[in-house]
Amino acid sequence: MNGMTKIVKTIAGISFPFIVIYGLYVIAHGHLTPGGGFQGGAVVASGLALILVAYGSKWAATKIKEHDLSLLESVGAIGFITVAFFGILFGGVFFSNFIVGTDLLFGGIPLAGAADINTGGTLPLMNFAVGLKVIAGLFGIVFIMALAISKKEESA
Amino acid sequence: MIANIPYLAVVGLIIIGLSAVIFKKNLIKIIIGITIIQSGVNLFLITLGYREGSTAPIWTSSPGGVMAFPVPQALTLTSIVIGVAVTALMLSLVIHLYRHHGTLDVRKMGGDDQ
Amino acid sequence: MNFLDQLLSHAPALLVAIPLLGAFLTPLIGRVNDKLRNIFVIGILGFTGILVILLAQQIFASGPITYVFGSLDPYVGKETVIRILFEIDALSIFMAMIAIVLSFSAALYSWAYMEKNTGLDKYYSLLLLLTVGMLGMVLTGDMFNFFVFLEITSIASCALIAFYINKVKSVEAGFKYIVVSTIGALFVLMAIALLYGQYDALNIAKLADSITFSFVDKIALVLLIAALAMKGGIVPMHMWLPDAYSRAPASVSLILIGTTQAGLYGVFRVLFTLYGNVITLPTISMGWALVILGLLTMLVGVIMALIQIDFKRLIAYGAIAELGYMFLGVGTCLTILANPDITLAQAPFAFEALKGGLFHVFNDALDVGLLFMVAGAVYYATKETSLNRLGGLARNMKYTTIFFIIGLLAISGIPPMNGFASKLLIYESTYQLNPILSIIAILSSIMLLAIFIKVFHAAFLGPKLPQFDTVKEVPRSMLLAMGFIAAFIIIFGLFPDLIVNTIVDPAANALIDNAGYMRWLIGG
Amino acid sequence: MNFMEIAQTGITIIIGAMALAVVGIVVGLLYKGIDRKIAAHMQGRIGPPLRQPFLDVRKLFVKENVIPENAITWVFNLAPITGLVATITILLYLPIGGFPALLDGIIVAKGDLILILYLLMIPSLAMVVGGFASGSPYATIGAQREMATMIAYEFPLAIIIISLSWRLSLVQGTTHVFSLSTITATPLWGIVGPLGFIGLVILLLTLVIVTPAELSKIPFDSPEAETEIAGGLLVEYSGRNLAMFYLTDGVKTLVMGTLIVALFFPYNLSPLLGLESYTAIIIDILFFLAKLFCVILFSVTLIRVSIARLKIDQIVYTYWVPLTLLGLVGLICLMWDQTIMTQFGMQSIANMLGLI
Repeated sequence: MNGMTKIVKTIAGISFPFIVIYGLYVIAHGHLTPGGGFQGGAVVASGLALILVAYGSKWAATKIKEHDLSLLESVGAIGFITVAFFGILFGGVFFSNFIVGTDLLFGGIPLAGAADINTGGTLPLMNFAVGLKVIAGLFGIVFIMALAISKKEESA
Repeated sequence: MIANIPYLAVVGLIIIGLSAVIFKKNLIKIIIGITIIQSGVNLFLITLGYREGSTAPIWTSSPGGVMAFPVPQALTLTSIVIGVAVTALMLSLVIHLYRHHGTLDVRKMGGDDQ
Repeated sequence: MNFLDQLLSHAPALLVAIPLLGAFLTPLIGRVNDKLRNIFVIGILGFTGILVILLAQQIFASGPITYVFGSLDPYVGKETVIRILFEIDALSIFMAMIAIVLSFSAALYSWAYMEKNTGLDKYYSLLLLLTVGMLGMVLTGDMFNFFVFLEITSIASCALIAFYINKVKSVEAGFKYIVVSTIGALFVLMAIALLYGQYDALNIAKLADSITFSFVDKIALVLLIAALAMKGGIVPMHMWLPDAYSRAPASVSLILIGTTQAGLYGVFRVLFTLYGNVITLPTISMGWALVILGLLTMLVGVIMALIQIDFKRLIAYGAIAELGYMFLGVGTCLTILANPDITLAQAPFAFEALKGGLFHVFNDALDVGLLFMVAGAVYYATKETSLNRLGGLARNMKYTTIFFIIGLLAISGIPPMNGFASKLLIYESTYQLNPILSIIAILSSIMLLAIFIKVFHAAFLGPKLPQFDTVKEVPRSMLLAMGFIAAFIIIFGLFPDLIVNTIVDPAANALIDNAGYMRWLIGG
Repeated sequence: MNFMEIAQTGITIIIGAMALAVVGIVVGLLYKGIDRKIAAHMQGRIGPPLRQPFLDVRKLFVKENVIPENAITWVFNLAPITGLVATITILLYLPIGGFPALLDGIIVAKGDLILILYLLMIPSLAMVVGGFASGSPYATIGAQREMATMIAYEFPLAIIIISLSWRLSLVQGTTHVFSLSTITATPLWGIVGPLGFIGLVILLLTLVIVTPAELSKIPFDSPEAETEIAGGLLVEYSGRNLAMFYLTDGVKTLVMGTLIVALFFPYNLSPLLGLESYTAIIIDILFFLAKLFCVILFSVTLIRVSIARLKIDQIVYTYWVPLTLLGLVGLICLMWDQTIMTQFGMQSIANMLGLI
């Protein structure tokens, strides 16, 4: 799949940072507002997909490799499950939210009426892990499908 | 009556989806049918958790008053995530089938195998 | 508290968490070395197996365990139960044993069987994910969680069925499977939503406590049973099963047996536990429905197996026929349980039937699993699955032939193999419900024998074929995996009483002991 | 059970098994001789002497054991010994001569009838596998026919066994209804009503007709069919292997006869005559041998002399349709006997029919 016209490329280039920032915002505020790792990750991945479509899969294939994405995905998943395992070590139960109520980052206890980012305990950490996994996973799916289609075009 | 409209929509969506799965011969349309059923079920879950005049279930920024049930929303989100994975998987299989047969029509995918 | 106690107290979570962690670590380790990755996967599954055995010991000794995720207390406030929890009774751990035995031997078998394929990192990841899904399905105590694990199983097994991505038939089988199982899973979700909407709970025990068998509950019951029986491959909904089993790699077919049985577990759990309190209300119709579905499954499986010429497809239909026995046994028990005029104590045969049905779940997994591995070995050695073109392999593949004979005797219920032990329990109890049931069961078992003798003749005996002159015995890891399962078969066959008393009896008791399952609700 | 007891039980089983094997082989061969003699007389011949089967076996054992080039050696040699061992194993579960079975209460406490049903298949199975393994087309055809016959006759056999046990389970106070010791202890003839009696006769008739097929005797011997496929299954077998099949056949005849006796005629003469100790044992054994003789005479010898061989499709038809129906009629008679007779009693039926 080749890239599209210059207009599309430019517009995609301009809007891409905004999409990514918005997606990262959704991930980071997952424990405060609607959204979270999956939703934010999907937003970021769609931004990446926009670039992919605009610049073409051939160009993208020079920039990124398939197994890098799967590595990233694995890292996200391992991060998620490691946080859950830390629950056993520090909180006594799998998935236990051991950070809430401590002085660590995100350790604050939420109060009604005031959105405080420094709350949520392990939830933001898990959101980051899931976000990473979803970004890599969803973009990976789109990327591989695009590669598959471009191979088809070549052979045809 | 007006409160029942979402449920009617659920039934409608599921029936549309099922009939697409059963009667359509195009693989992509079958997948679309499945996603329509999925939407129907998700809509059902969301509707279950809604209370009249309620706000989004975010404790820290609630203006007060009733909130919708958060659990069905969480369930719906999970089900959407699963739906994405399933759809992606089905589409990737369809890509392979298309590459082999050159068509998406199940009637034209003749079996040469025993 | 020493390390072992610590380990054991977290075992319910670890059973799912460790294979999950392993699944994500596998691609990373696969980058280092292929052999290391194989050892890692086998090690992970072996460790999980040890955990299952340790946990089983504890459960058989002291009753069901609940493990709450994220907190020590399942309650939020006084009434609400929204936390995810694992509720493990003897039946769950019984099914978990089956799942882990199958996955472990599949991993062992894959070492040599899949060696020449590419994309093995993904293969092993999916294998572990599938194990996670099966274990999660049987261990969970939460309906929605059950749905999630059901979907994990569907997705992983679909990807594994279509693993030979360049073979179009595999892809078609995978597509068929995913379409059918997704619609089934959506039915399950719909039923869960219906139940949740009425009782404001997702926990199985909590739901079972408050269920009233309203009209909506009936709809939910039908949706659940239809969807889960479909996952289990019961006859009117069995069309995906032969394709999936025969097109997947042999090691995957082995685990797929575990997935179908996790579906059957769902059926049993829904009927006996979720609707356990109202089991007398639907009169005897549900039990008879199971019995008739069982008979139908047996007959259709056997008759379709008769006309197959593809080795693995034939075994797949044989597996369908075997599924009927489980439904027959369990259905007989349900018929008596649901009959308000007879108590279980007055009809001891019902409990025997239940034990037979559950024991057969394990035996079927072993027998059909062994046969699939043999079919895989034949394919590995000859690159051929059509029975019309095979022949005379007993000369070159002695061990495989012996394993096939063991599997053949076991699946058709010939003493002294394990299939006989469980089928005997079924024959000797179902005849009291109606003599015809046992007669049909015996008949289809004998038909199975004839079918597999035919296969034995076609594949292993008969004249020497020139194209198979150079065929060699399969590598050691495959023989080891087959021997592992065959050892189980023979041990179960020689000491059936031991197995029934230590494993099956607690599982059957747990299935009908509804109050025991819900004990934690009232705090005890 | 301590170690000594286990050892004692073990030794009892081993010695008993060996003794039973010898007895089974001797009696089996003896009845083969009798069978041949009677058949010869019925055809107006003198026939071989009674010890002829023993001579045959002795001769076969000293002959060379030829293995065809096409055969799969290890399967080919394994089949005869498996068949013989399985047949002798059945003897351990059967009450021979009015005594309880050797393994009663030691290994399997219950359910041995279905075990016997399955064990009976193993000799046929061994023959089938041996036939397939010998690589000869005649043997292959014979093996296929044997498979078809086997499936065909198992259905009526299963009906008979399930019906008897089902009826027995309705009798008050019986447990382990599949156990042969229970069946011999409570003969059904005296328990059932008139309709049930008819049912039992029908079931007995069915079992008598199943027996020649189980033993592959004329008219159901198309798997062997000397005239068309030259001995079929056994065509490639010779020497020791053939002798073992020969012995298997003899023991199996004994097994089937004993099974019929145990299921339908489990009576002993000694309680009737008031005998005790050794005389009772001797009388019981003689009476058992006499019963066995009658059963074998009617179910094997008479049938095989008087009827010509059926074709394989006729055999399958015979068992699948008429005999299955006959068995089901017997079952229905037993069932109706239970419901009609207990609900209405003889009196009301006679009223219904207008006899009174």
